[in-house]
Amino acid sequence: MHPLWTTAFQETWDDCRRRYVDFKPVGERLKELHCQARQWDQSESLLQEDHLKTPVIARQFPDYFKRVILPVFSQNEATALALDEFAEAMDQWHLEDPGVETRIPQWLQQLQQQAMHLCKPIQPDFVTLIVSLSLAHLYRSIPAAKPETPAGATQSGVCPVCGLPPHFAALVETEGYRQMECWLCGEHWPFTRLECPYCGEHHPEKLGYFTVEKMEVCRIHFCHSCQAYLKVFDTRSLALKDPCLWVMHLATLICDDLAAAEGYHPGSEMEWHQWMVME
Amino acid sequence: MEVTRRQFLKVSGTAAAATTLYGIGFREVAHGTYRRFRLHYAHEVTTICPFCSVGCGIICHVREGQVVNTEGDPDHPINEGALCSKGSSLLNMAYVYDEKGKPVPNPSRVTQVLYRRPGGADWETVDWDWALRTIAARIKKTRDDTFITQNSQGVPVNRTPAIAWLGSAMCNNEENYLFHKMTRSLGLVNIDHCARL
Amino acid sequence: MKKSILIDTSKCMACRACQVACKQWNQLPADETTFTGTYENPPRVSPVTWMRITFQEEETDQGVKWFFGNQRCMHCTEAACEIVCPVGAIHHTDAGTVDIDFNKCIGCNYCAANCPFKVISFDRKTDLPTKCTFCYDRLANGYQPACANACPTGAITFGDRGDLINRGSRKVMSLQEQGNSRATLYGLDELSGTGMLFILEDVPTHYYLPENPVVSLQARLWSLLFRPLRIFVVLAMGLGLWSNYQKSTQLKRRIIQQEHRKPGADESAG
Amino acid sequence: MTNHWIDYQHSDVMMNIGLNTAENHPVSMKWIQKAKDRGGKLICVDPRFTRTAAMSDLYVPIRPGTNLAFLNGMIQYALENDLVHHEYLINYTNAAYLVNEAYHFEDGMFSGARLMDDGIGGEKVVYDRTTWSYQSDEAGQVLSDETLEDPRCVYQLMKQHFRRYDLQTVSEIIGCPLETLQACAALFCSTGKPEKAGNIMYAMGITQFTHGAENVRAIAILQAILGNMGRPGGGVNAQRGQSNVQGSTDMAMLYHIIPGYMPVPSESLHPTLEAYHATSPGGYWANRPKFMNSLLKAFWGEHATPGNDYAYDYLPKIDKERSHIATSKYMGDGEIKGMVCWADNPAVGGPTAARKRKNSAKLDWLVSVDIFENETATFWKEPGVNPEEIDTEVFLLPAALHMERDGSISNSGRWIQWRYAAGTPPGDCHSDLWIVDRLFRAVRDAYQVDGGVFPDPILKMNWDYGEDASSARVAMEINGYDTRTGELLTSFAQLQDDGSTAAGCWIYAGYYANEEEPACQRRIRETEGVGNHPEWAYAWPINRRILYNRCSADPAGNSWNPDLPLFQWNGSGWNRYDVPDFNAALLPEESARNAFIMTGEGRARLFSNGMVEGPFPEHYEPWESPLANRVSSVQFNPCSTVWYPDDRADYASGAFPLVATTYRLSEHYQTGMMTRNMPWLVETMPELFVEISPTLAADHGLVSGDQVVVSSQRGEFQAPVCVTPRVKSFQAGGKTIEMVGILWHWGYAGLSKGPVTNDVAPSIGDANTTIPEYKAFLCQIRKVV
Repeated sequence: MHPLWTTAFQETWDDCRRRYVDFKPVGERLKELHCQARQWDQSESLLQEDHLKTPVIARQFPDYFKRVILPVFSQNEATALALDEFAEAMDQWHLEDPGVETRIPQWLQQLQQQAMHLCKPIQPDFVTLIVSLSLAHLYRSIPAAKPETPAGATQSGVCPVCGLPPHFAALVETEGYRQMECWLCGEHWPFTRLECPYCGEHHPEKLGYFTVEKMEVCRIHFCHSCQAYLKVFDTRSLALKDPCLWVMHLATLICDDLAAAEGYHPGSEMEWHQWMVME
Repeated sequence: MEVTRRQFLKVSGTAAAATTLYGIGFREVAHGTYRRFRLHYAHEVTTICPFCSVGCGIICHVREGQVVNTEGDPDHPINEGALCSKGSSLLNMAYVYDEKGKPVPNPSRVTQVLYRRPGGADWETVDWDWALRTIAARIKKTRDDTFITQNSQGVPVNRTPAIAWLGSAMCNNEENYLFHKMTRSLGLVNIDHCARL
Repeated sequence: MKKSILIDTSKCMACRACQVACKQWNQLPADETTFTGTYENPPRVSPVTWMRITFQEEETDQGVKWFFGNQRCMHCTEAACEIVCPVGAIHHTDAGTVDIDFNKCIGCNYCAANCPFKVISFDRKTDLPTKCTFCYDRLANGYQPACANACPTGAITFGDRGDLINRGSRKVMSLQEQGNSRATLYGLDELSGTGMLFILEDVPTHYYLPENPVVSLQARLWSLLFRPLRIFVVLAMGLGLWSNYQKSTQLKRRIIQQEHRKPGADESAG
Repeated sequence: MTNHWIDYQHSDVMMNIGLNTAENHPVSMKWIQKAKDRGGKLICVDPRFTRTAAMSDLYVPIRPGTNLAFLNGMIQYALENDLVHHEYLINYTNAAYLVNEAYHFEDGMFSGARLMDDGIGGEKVVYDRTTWSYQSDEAGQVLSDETLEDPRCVYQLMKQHFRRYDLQTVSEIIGCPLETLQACAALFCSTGKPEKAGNIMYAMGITQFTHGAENVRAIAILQAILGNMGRPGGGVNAQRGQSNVQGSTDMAMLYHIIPGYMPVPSESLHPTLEAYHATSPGGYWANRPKFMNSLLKAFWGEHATPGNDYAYDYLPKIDKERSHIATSKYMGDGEIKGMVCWADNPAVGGPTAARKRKNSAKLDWLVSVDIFENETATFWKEPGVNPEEIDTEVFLLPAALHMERDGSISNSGRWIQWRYAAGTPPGDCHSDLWIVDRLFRAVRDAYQVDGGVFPDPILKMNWDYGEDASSARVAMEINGYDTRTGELLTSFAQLQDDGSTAAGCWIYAGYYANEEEPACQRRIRETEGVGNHPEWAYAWPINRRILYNRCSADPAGNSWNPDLPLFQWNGSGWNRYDVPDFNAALLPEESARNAFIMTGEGRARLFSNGMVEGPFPEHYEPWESPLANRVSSVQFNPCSTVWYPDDRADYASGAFPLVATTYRLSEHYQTGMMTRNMPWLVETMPELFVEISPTLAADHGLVSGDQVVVSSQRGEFQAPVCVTPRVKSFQAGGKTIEMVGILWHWGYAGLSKGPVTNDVAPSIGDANTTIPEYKAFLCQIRKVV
């Protein structure tokens, strides 16, 4: 396993624990980690696409984690033990158990030792998925971790709390306001509909979106002047109480893939498409 | 975009789906490779409602040169996404729904240049060039026949009282400005429109 | 969990966007209507009009009052149509809405006759009862009903019954504080709770709603009498009608059955 | 509108007079509801109980045609009970000015009345307005008495003039119970207090009378004495009916003006350019020469030189009144040979529409540009008309939908907003811009090839907008540019009269000031402020959202309403939320002296010589009225031109005892051309109907749904009747007067057909603007048995 994996991850984790208040370095750090992960050799992906068949319900991400990620790691019972521990820790997050904060780092330590013995190399993007999912979940479940949104930060193209460009947004209420959601800290902030959040382009002929047939809920908004795309979910007509955009993003990873095929790069630079099977 | 009922009935029934992901067509997608999916490109354009003069913002979704959906513009400070019944039925001016629920262009719209011969009982369709040339000839003939360059006191007046012009509150500012430039260049004085009607 | 629609008549300005949206979603053609003396059109609920806005003008001591009502199937818990249906074709779905199973229906029209709100209309062409389905096909796929989606002033809202009851009673309390003693939350306890909840500013009759709707006595008697004999009755009637079934309504029923009955087992368009 | 839609949220009391907001401007109810949520009150003044009345806090019934008596009653109530805003009155209005000794008023007529020939064989009063002026000392300084005691000061003259409009008399004229009138007066005049803001919204129910312009004058006076002008939540707000009627009026599609509200050159008043400049009024209008020369430069480019008076003679000079009623009369007399009609439907919308359709038959040719086949273009297909007898040549050109073309439109709040083209129009349809561009180029080519009479204005016209006309290039010409460098102007202050600048419409300067980021395409909502959204689109003039906004603060610079400060002097400058309507560099006391920059005096004119009927609003009955005028012996507005004298019904003959008024529905739009072709809207309102009261229905033995024939002196039509308690009879002038409500959306073309009801409307117009009197005339109904 690449030695860089352990030190980079450990620093990020300590960074985040020590300085909850100022998130920006954590975001940068994570992106760095993510880029480094991409340079590894990319052999056959661990995650077959039928893993995505089992549906995931909002607020039941831990359950998804156990049924999808767990089997992937369970070829080696040593990692299975670490992942069970993590899965159990995830469950407690929902019980808001005060002690959870200490238990997760222990899991990470164990995963790092176990990672050494994994027989198959992990796909780099899959690492990104694991890291961002676990951090995002951590930030969202511990309210103290996230400072309030600075006032007046309404029309910013990046998350007002952690400074990361968003990856997905939702159209909310019956009027259809566009509400960005930060993939890392789950912060919501409003953004006008006809403007590219990444480069500020607002001429209509430069903007557009495409949808995949039978999946019209997810629109891929692209901008010709910066070739970036943003995933927008039209959750207005769904009768869901408060849809978890993370889960919808997982369910529509095919769109990220198609956007990459159409030549657009994600504005949030979180590359998702490599680990999908591509014939 | 809201899918029509026809697409629903073809693929789904009434049993309650166990989980939400069914709702967004997840399963079938996972099977196939991505090449079989048909992408529908569209872009959003803002316009202002053509009915009353509150000036509500509307977002039109345009796919392949055709407006496929209109909705209130949530970012517009006056209507903040809301529309009245006329505003929300704007799409019906362009498309009406036949009984199978498929949008068809509104049949009562005039889409050809129509001409009625003096004493004729019905319209004939003509082409643009002929129509424009003939109307220009009519304007020129009427203007030249009735043009007054000076009035009795010798003041240059340069007008023709024989052509009336009704501009419009349904046209844009730039169009109304060109109407005005054209009427004054021809020397017309009988100018009015539905603000006074 | 039980779903409901809350209709706040104090916010309704009778622009009829809901009436148009209902027709657009259910692909119902326009009624041939003529002027009947009031702004109300079409004049009654019919096989092609499943819900409509009612206009009621009242001369009161503080001057003229104009009440805008909303007439549609109430999806009652104690549904007279369900009780009185001889073949049990009408049933409650898991979301709490009242649904008609066109397979079992023999077209006897007892439900239309006994509905206390007179909102089930019999379709001569297909010999089947038609009524508002609470957009059950949209609900099953996670969508809210078409009328709630279209209402510009937020007078029609959809959601879980509990939330709507709280919101409704809070609004009724505020109306009563403003001196309107007749404001009520209709549908809370009528027929032990109906799917449609109304915030009314005056007596229900001004909104074409009966004072206290109840399942009529003979309807109860009829179902008591015939329930034990049901198997026999069904068999007899079924046999007698079976030949008729083949002849005239075979094709029609299959189409309707495909639209209303087939479970959504696999994917559906988002 | 002096304010705008979002500003309604700050109003404490809103008077909705001559207007049906809930049905015709539904989304504006959102902002009225916000004001009501803050404790604001809505008064609805209307002959009928409409959906707006259902949502209002106080409903005041009023007999059609008596709005002026009601408004004068409000002014009288404010003056008698001293509810006026004194500091505002003395500093920002001409209440303290002393009026010319020769001015006097008795029995309905002002001083300087002269009976003159009205150019069509009749007579009307044309006032000599010299006596409507102020007393001034030899140095030309206007005399004034700040204590408002001097009997010749405007304030005392107003008290004397409006004394006859006490609420008891007014309640007998307008047929409304006295208590309701007193409640309305007390409620609205409570906005005279400095921190309160009152808002008056009106529409065609105020303007469509022979004294329509005086109605608006009375509203302006009431708002001025209560101190409601120029501040958030106040103002005189006309809710206009069509999406770009404000823009088409700014671009002067009217016979008497040219773009920017400058008068059209008249052969008698402005023979030469100097004479035109000499008649520029005072105040900011003194810059009119700059605006006029820039317009001529925009029209004729380099051919407009100081040498030839900037091609002033290329502009036609007007001889007499050529409004819509006049034009249809001249068409009947055979003077007019051809008509070009853009998206207009006078055959259904015009007054006495039947005569209009007959006159159309006298045309040689008619061009109509529309989305649907409208009644004006198919007057020869009307039932009961023999097409062979009509030898008018008709061209119907297919236009694109509003959303299929780009360009800017202005809403009531003077916001100029850009529309982007959505999709391509089907078949041969084109945008009106494309059509008028190609039409002009065809006429220019015809003159280039065959010459003709005086072709110079056409051949020398500055008209080059590319192969397919681009609205952006037209917009830049309207916006104005420096003729030497071609650089776009950002404000009309940069306009010069030496030909160095060109601007199509001076009030629009700055709306398209730069090509990539034009101001009218901006979409930035404000994060804090009073709801003016200064960076959303562009409001003419120079993005000022509330006009006369110097009056939102007292002369010392403190905002009248401390917790809603539009302008607040902070010792060295202004804390502001809007573009100032005054010179912000001056100290507050100096800029307070010129709060109304467009008038010569710099003050609001309570006493004004601008109107043809008189310096103060005086109530006259409509042209056809059931009652004699209660306040004076002058029955009907003496200054209005009577086009068709024998069209007038005489009430005494008893043939037409009922008062009729026309209005609209929320499900249909104007002449119904657009909405009568949509099946679901037709289903909600399938047929025309007329509304009458239960008492009138009882007299004629009518039940809702019966067919009746509604007839007037000019024509008749048949329709079902709707008997409703929302329409009531009026107890006025000792009589019981019944009313008939008439809709006018139907015609013989389109999916849902019906009779044209404007056949019964009179062809008589307002004295200042000749807008037809649709809202009050006499008619009769009879049951079809």
